Amino acid sequence: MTRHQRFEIRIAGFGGQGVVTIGRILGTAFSVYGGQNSVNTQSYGPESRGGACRSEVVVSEGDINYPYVRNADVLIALSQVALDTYIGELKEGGILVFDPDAVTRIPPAGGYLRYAVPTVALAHETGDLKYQNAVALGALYALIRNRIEEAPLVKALRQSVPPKTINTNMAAFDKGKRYVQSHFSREA
Amino acid sequence: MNRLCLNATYCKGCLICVEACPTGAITASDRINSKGYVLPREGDMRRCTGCNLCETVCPDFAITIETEDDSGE
Amino acid sequence: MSNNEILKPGVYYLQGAQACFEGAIMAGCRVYAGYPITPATEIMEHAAHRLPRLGGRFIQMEDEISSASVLVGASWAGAKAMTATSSPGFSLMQEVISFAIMTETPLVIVDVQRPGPGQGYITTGQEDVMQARWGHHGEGSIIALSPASVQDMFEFTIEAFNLAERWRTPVLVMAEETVAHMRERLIVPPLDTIPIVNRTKPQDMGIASEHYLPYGHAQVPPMATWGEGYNINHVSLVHHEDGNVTRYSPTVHVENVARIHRKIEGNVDAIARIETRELEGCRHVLICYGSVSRTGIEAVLEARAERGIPIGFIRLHTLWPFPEKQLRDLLPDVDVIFVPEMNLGMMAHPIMEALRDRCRRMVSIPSLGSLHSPEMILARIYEELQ
Amino acid sequence: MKKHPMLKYLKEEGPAGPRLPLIMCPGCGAGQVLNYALHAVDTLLQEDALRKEDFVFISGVGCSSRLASHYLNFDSGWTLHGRALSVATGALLANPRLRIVVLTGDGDAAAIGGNHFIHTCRRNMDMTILCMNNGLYGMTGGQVAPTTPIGKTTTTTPYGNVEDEFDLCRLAQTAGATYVARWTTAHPHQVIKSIIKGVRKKGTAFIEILSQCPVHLKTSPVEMFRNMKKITVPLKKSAAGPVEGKIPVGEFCDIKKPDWIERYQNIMDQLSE
Repeated sequence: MTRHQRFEIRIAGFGGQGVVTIGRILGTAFSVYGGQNSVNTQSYGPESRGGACRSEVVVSEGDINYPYVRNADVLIALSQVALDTYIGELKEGGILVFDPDAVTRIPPAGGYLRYAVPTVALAHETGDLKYQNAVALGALYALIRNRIEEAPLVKALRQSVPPKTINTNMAAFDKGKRYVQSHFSREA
Repeated sequence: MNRLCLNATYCKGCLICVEACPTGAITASDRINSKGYVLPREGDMRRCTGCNLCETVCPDFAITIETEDDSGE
Repeated sequence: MSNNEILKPGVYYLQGAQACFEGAIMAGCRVYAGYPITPATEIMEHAAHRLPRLGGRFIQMEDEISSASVLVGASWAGAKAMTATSSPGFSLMQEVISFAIMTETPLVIVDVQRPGPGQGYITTGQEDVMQARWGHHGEGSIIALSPASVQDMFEFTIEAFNLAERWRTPVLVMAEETVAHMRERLIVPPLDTIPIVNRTKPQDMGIASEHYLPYGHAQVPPMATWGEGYNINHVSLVHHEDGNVTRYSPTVHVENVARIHRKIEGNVDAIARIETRELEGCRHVLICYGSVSRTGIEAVLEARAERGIPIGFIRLHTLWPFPEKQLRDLLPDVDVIFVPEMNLGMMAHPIMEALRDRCRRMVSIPSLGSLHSPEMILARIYEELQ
Repeated sequence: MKKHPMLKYLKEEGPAGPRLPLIMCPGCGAGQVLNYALHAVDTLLQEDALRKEDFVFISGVGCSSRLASHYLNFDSGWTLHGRALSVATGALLANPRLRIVVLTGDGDAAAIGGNHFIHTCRRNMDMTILCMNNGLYGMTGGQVAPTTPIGKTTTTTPYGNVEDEFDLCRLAQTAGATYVARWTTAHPHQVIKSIIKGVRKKGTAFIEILSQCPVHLKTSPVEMFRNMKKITVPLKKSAAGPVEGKIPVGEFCDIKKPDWIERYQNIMDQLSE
């Protein structure tokens, strides 16, 4: 009974930042267009706005039994509370993407590969705060290119957002991707 | 002159207080706080009559007005 | 079913809640009545969106009691009907479930379990598994399935309708918030490969209305539909095979209720399903159900691979009727039985009763409000066996 | 810095840490209704011979009912969905002097609680019911409610609501409540006055408060608050007949009728002579 490697991504913030949508898009990209198994789950406080909210995607070549993150390879933190809550479960040397305008305190230990991406500012540049999650998705893609191609992600993104916002979402995705590519050296 | 007292922890930037203020004494600030909210701030407080409508309609018990006799005690 | 709104064969990435109702559509469900309750509302919202496109009807009722009651009326008028609720709503539906058992009314109730008692919380749980069996007043039995994946939510809902129609009984899908909210790949097979069962009607057996016994003819009586001239009187008072409730006698009472009971409890082999993995030569076994089985198999595989512990895995697909004989046939003799549940130990009791002379001891591993982590189960296994 | 005067009636924090800010979404009307209720109680405590311990807040389930629980520095009960009025009835039977304020919503009171709602009014049970009507189910994500206008799309009426809505005030009045009023969250002083009247009045006082749900109606709190005046019309102005597309607000009914406790007390008094 072979046991396959798991690749675990966690996105956290507060309700209304599109955290859940990122998870759904990633899962669709991996499992419908990317040929891998994935499980996407989400937590939600009773607060639908302003409360703790996280979305996770566990990816594997084989079956995925335990559906939740055990030892996250990637954490995207869009608020300080989110970082404080989940930084402890990010793998030693894991990838940490955060919004420097929202997240100001990061514990020194952990050896994380840190990527400060101003998702709120870049979203406003694209036209509206609601594109913050597409920016974050683009930034994430630039950091996990060895795990997934761009085409499945783009297909999943287009399929998961209201039709009239597809172009702006794509623009936001590109903004996030290019920001990472330009601000962080290639081998990061 | 009356002063605006705002609890920035409780306030969620709904700005109903600004809408309810009959004289436009308070207004929305121009920056977003760490939670992504736009908070109310003092506008032209000379217009404030101390009617307390802002305090009464606040959904989060976050705003109140300090009048002279409040602060004068 | 040429309606092009039906899900086409292929690969989808759906939430368990959506997969659940897509299964209902496949099974032929065309009436849904429900009431908002976290964490089951997504199923209702999907039904509201999908049903009118399929020539079906959706209604949001004023509460869970009326929602379940709608299913009874719809079923009697010939429709396959379903609702989905969560634990507090499930409590409210118990009287109607009892009613559906006695009147032998096919219907499906999905219970997306959350912690209790009271408001409890809105996350996941398995605290209704005894209520599923014993929540309704009176004797009689019930069928309850336990899905653990998005694919299960699709397939078990189809199975639930088939069982309801086949055995003329209410069927429960004891889901959990974990599985209802999880998104995973759903593979829809070619439609003609999906078995669909419809209730036997008196016409199918050549029984004319004047000879029709609504509760007779067979252990699973054929069921007439309103509006087809069979003058069927649905009654839930103790009754004769023809529905007569006035000529009461203790023997009639026993025959009536015992038949309904035996109809389910006497056909466990045809109804209940168990999944096993790594059982050969195992000295210990982990028995679980629902989403906990996902942590269970992860822990079993790790315990075997990392520490060579001879532990097998059994997953109950069906909670009720409880597959006691099947369990006994599987386990001649083991040392320790581990039973992880998202409650303080419920299915542990029938499991213990079934295997009391087949094991040294049983270890219940409780978790309330969240799914066990693999570490949590492994810690107990290592602690007990090392 | 001066604190909001009604904070003295809230438990800002406890041994397990802070309880505020309130869990409600930004601009939700429920917080305003609580603010108005506390202003009313504040006045009653000053003007009437009432003590804080005489007041009990009872709520059902939903956004409307979420605030009576661990936020209030009062006796309070967060009961089952739709059952607040029955729990309140029980409290009255045990101690008729209690001044009961029920926080409920359109779904909680008129859907799952509908049966208890009409019977409580029929019995004229002495309590003040604050029914926050936001026209949908907020806590569960924006489903249709018995107060959702016909034609409206919600998550469970994706193609438009096919059902007519209740007029909660007519319902309460017809069922027997002796004080019935409707205001909106944009009528703070009127709401406070009605609550004071309701608490002082023997019998069932039903006060419907149209309340905004910015998140599920996808409209800014300010716009919704501003609209409250536009979508309503004072009752006096609509006496001649309903004003198209405007919801009448005001006092629908203010009559005297012995309440349940008083009638039952007569029997108890006779039996004890």
